Amino acid sequence: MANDTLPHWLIHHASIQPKRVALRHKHLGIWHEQSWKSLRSEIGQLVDILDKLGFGRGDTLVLLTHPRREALLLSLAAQWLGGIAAPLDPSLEDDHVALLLRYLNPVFVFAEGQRQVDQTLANSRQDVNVIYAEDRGLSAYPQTALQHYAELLRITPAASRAPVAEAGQSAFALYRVNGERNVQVEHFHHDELLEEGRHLVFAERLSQHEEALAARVFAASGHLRYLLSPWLTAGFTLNFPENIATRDADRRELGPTLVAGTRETYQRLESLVRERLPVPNSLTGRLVTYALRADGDVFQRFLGYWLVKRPLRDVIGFSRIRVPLLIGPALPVDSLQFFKTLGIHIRTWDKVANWRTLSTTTSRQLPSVHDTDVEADNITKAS
Amino acid sequence: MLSIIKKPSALIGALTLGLSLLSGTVQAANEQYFPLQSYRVGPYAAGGTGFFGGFIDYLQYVNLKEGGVNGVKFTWSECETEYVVEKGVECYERLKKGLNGAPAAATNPLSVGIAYATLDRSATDKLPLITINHGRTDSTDGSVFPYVFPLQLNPYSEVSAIINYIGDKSGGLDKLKGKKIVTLFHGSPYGKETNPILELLAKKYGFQVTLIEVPHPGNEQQSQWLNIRRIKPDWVILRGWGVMNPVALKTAQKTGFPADHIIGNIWSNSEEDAAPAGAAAKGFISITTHPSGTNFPVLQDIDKTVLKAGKGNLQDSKRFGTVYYNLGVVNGILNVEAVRVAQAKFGKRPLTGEEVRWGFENIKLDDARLKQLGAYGLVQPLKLSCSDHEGGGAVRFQQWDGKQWKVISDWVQADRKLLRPIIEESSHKYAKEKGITPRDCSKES
Amino acid sequence: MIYRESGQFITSYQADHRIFKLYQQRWAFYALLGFAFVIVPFIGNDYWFSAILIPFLVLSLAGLGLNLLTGYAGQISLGSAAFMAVGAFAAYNFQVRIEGSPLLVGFVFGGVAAAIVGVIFGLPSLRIKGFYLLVSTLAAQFFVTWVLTQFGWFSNYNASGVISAPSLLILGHDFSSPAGRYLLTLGVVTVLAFFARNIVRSELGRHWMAVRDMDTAAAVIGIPILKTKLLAFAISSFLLGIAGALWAFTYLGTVEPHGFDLSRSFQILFIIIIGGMGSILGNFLGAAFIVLLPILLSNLSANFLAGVVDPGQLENLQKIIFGALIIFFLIKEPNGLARLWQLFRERARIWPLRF
Amino acid sequence: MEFFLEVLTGGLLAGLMYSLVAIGFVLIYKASGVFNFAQGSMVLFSALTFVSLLERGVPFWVSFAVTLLTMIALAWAIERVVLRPLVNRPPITLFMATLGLSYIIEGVAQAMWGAQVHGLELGISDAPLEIGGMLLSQFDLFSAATAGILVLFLSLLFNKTRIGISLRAVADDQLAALAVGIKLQRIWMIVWAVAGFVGLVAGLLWGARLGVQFSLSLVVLKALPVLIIGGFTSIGGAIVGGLIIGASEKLAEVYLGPIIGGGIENWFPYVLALLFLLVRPAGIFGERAIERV
Amino acid sequence: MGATPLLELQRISLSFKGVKAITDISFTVEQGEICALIGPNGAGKSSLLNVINGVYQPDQGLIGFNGQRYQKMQSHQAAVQGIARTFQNIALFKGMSVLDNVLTGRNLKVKSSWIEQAFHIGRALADEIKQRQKAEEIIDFLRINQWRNSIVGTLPYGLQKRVELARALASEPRLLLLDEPMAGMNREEKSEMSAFILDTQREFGTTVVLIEHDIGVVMGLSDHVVVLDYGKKVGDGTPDEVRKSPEVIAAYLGTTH
Repeated sequence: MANDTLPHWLIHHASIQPKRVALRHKHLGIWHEQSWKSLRSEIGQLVDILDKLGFGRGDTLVLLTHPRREALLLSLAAQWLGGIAAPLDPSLEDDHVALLLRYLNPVFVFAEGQRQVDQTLANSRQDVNVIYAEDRGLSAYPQTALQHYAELLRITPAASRAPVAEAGQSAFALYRVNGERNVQVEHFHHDELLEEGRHLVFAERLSQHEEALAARVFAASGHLRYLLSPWLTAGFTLNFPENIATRDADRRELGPTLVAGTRETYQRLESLVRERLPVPNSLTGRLVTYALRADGDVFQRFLGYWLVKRPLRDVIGFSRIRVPLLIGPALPVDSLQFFKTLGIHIRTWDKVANWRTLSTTTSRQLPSVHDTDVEADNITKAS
Repeated sequence: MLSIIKKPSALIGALTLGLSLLSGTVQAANEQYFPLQSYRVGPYAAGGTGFFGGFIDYLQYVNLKEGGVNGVKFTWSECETEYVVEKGVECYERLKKGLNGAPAAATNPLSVGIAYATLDRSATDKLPLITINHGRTDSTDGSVFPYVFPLQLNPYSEVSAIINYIGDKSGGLDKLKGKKIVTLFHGSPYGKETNPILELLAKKYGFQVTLIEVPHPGNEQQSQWLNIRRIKPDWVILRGWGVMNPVALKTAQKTGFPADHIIGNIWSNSEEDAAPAGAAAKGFISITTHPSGTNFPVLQDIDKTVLKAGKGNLQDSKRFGTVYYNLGVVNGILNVEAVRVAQAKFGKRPLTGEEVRWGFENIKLDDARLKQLGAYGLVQPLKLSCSDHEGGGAVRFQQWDGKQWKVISDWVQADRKLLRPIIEESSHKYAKEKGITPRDCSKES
Repeated sequence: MIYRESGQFITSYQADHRIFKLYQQRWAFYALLGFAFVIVPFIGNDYWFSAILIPFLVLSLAGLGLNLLTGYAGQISLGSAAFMAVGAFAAYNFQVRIEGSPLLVGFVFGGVAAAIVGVIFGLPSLRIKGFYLLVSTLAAQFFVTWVLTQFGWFSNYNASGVISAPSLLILGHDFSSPAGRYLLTLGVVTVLAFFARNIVRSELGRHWMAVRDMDTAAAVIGIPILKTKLLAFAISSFLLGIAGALWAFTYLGTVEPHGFDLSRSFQILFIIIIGGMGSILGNFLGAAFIVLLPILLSNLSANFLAGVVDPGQLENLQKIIFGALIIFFLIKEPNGLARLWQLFRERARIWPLRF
Repeated sequence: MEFFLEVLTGGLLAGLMYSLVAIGFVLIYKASGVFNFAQGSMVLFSALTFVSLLERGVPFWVSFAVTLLTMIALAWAIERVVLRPLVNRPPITLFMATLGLSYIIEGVAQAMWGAQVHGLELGISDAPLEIGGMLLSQFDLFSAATAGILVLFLSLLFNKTRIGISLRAVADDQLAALAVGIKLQRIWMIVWAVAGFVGLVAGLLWGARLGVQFSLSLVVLKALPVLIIGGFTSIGGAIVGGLIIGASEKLAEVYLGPIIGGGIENWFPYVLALLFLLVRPAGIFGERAIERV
Repeated sequence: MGATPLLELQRISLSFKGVKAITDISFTVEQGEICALIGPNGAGKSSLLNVINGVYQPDQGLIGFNGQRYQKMQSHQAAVQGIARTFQNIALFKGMSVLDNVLTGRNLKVKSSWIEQAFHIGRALADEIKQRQKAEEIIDFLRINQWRNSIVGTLPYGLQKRVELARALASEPRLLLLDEPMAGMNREEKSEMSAFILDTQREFGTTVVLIEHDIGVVMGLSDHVVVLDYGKKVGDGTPDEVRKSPEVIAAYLGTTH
């Protein structure tokens, strides 16, 4: 259908469930919530802002940022105007970022903080428009090119117009630098993404009551790539923890039902738990090993669940988990087994298209669209 | 709404402190129970061990000799209070319901603090509170205090008897005019109780009285006795308690005041009050409602049937016949007599507190009855009634000869006619404050 | 460990300010209150009310008062019994002298009077610190008991200087039955505990803790040391005053100044040492310990060792056990039972992990 | 006027009796910074042990020696069981520990020797002496003399002997003393033993005055104001403090008492100590701790 | 020199019972400037800081702050005027959590009275939320959100230094006095703390006077350096001027003069 685009789905949810919480992020000690309705009105303002800056159909908005709320909204605003969002991973080495920026020579850039702004100004044209989120240390910068996200919102009146995007258009362009230092690009069209999202929603029966938490190790691209479409199709709540250091505590507070993470996320969690479990030969240690044994009788299972498994799931924040997704390379078998004993059945992202993982750690040669290669195959086997 | 709470259903009420349920099986015993809020430790242990020793020995004696009263044996259990008010209240609440089915007859705390705290409860629980020789003076008026019995002597009679004694020692009450008397009292409600009466008697007989307070615990009295040296009184009335008494006698000797002109009140009259002062106590006079020593038939009988049989409660047998021990025996005699009188009216079975109360109010101990009990000379003739819960009001005087007390006077009666209006005025003020309607004693008896 | 925490998150600072952040804790607390206010009056008997529950509640309130002063504001005091005495006598005089005055107003009046006396004896705390402050509160202890026995006016010229409780009538309901007295005490203590908890978590509570931890630093950042210390004495004495009034009216019925002597002050100090300095829950644990242990021991002896050991020796044994426990607590867990409970809760929260 | 003199000297002599107890406090506070509230029960325990032995026919000096040994054993036990685990805890905790300790000692004393009142005769007749129209009690003079001898003995011990020097070193700075190699535990044990001895002497004198019984331990309340005025750390201060408190207490009771109602001996010393504190917040001889920011 | 200086010390001298700690020191600190006090140990740096915020009262000399003259500055007065400080050996409230410590730093900003807070009436709740909001911003600014609820006594040394800075910043001071903020820190912690101090000056425009021994840090961080030696001022100017001046070198290389 014509308007099978991300912005249209946003409008769809804003109309049928305006009051439900769309986004929640922890900041300054408490969880700030934003409903679909207010999300729609904020994006409406961003659309106006981009429009005033001259952003039009086919233009590209480069996003140099960690996963954050503002990046998500600006991407949707760009797509609203028929443009393309191009998230770059800020944790790449500086020269890669510089190379990509010079290659793209972008007119419109969203830079997260002072460091990203420096990288942008050093490698962009004179009349680049830069929007930044954290104003820390930027007060002394020349104010001409830079626009503060919050400041812009404050001075822009509410506005709303129909989205211009079409289903077949490219929503995201992911630029990468390969081994031989030349840049590849890969486009994702609205309908493809939504199709993939619908597939997941159908496969995992996701409802609007899910609480999704994306692991921080993801680059912004990973977030947008994997969670944006299911979020917009199912209409559940997307949560962002406060920062890297507090993610375990935040996860426990939130108790997500949907988690998308890479092999590293789950292995880090497993090692954290194993390291802190009681020493095996101690009294509590024997109780825990007894409880975690897989082959016990009914009584052992009952005791194991109530005394160890259930509290352990609560401590790592997985009490309410229903859809633990793994993206990218498979988990080793003993890790899978470890989580299985806790009743957490990790499932790999069931791929529609055989796109390789686009997380930071595995930059491989990028094939043209639709063909497969060895590495992709083992994903199918493992699931 | 709250009235229904007053009577929580008995079935649920049985859920008392788990431990107390374990106190033995419940059989319908034919026994009369005495709860004992005793204190054998702490600053006043001497008084406690003596009194409760005597009281228990007498109950034991009645059980062994006559098998109780008309077949109803006596049982008792002790609960340590260490002379502390909260512990006394806790013991009262725990023991008031009786022991293994035997109903409680009366409580004998022998402590001013505990008596005050359990006064109101005794009325609501209908359990007589016996404060022999102490307690609230206005509780003598039975119409306002039906359940309180300051047996034999209340504080006002005590002072008036002492004044009468001083009067006849100096050749007649009229000779008191111009004499100087000092009262050294313990800094507590017990100590202060008699001050108004002394001032009244001073106005009546024209002698000059000075009230000197000794702050608790009274282990340093130099300044008080220097004051006394300045006033140079003829007599000093010592209204003391505990460590204050020996220290008073020692300091008196230090400041050159003759011990034989110091008169101790009913709670400064035991061996433990005089002995620690050693030589300084020689000649010290004190009042008593019961002479010490053992040459009374009832005591010799107790010695034979109880002590020789090894059933005596005293740890230190030398204390047999001391002032506190004999007070315990006298208290036993009066409690048992009350039970006997009540049984005559209500039947020969374990009695409730209410019935024993009637018994106490109708005690009539004349010389003949005292001879029967073998307590002639040990207990003064007593006649209680609805309006008079004191009954006696007479005391004898004894002198410490360095080793023991020697009785040096016959019964000296207090001026009860003078004291009655004061007592009634105070008891009616209490009644108004608490909203109690006094009983009409004329109809009773 | 027992209940699940995840899924309950704070979305506003107001929510973060509540006592119990998890609904399970809130429900447990409401259940406890419900049990105490509704069920206990029906299942308890006289012995439980007047010998265990009422003294426990009154001593908890007294402990709470002293804890605000010593546990939170760091000013040591051995005069708590004197402030209780002032509260009791002031409440009594208010009842007797002003006909038909409501009982609760009498309690508040007692509290205010104690607060004023508390501030007077708190003034020296501005110049002297630490042990020397003991003297000022000890002076209060001896001076107040002396004044109350010396001048008859305070006890309405009662011959023996004793005050007896007026009839416990509130809005027509008679609270004089044991269950009624228990309910009255419980109501007053719950309200004041809530009031104290609010203060301790508010700005004033932080000022107290700042003065306790390092008063020179507190002065430098602008905390008014004078006002903070005097408020500590005032509010602490207010609570102690009301505790004194409850002690006289709902517990004993008649009380003499000698009943609020130095050993009472020591008893309240022990309550907050064993219960836990600087905690609200600690006072209730400490009071329960101080009230229940002696009764437990004497009941134990009455039932099992009746013949073997005479009550006197048992009393000594109890004194020794008491002293030993105090030293044990000071060595093992200086922050008392409340800290033990908190440690248990912290460890249970991350069970089965170790840290 | 001569009566005033008599009250004054009586007060001074009584003050010396208070100093006897206060010295026990000062010793322990100087060496270990512990405000030992159990000194009162140590006085009771030593007197009770002595008099119980005496009554069981043990000769005077033998029972004195045996009691001294028990006090040393008690000191060893206190140091081992209570002080060692509580080392470098805040003074408030140590103060509360001694509260617990006083309960234990009183409990043990009564459990062992019973709670009866014992008369104690030291062979000093208490008949008053007529000196210049004033009545002075022989007993008080004797106890004043003992106090004097005791102070002499202690100052000798402190200043001349080797133990004394290490005692003073520990008093100044425990860490420095440790660094120099002074065995801290041993010093504490000695100090508590000496305090036990002082407690015994005070116990005998006080016991003779008011009979050996439970309320002997309340004498500690008399010693507290003496310490406040004299400062916690000087024996001389304890003596001077005792004299001031004793004299002022008696004069106040005799002259001020009748005016405002008598029985003021309980609180008057504390109010006096309070006034002193407001002027010198660390007592006459005590040094004021300088607050390092 | 622009408008009147924020802080002006005129001929300050201070002595403890005859021992001269500071003799006749005068210098000015401009609004929004980072001024470093350097000099060998015992040069009187800490004492001068204590004079500025009223912990010690100078024997003579005047303290000019924000246009007003003070003969004897009291510490409470200094706090109200907007002078906050950290201490050489950390003066945090060990028994309280990090959040409580920072909230206590804001005590001069609290409007509602203790009665309102006790009964949750009137301005109490709005006030509490506003203070909490401000405190959280400072906690976020200094990146200590992870330790928000832990008790200060349990935190490592470097972190406690940061919490103390947070508490000082919480009172939104005009002048911030830092007594060796980077003592005992490793290289990485020092650069982090310097970044925080620079951010403080830039974000909040706070004037900073700090005592620091690490000359590298001082030169990189401060706009104005004052050198003290034996209680006397021996150097006053920009970092470069001071580096070259002979008296400073003499003081540092220890040549007697």
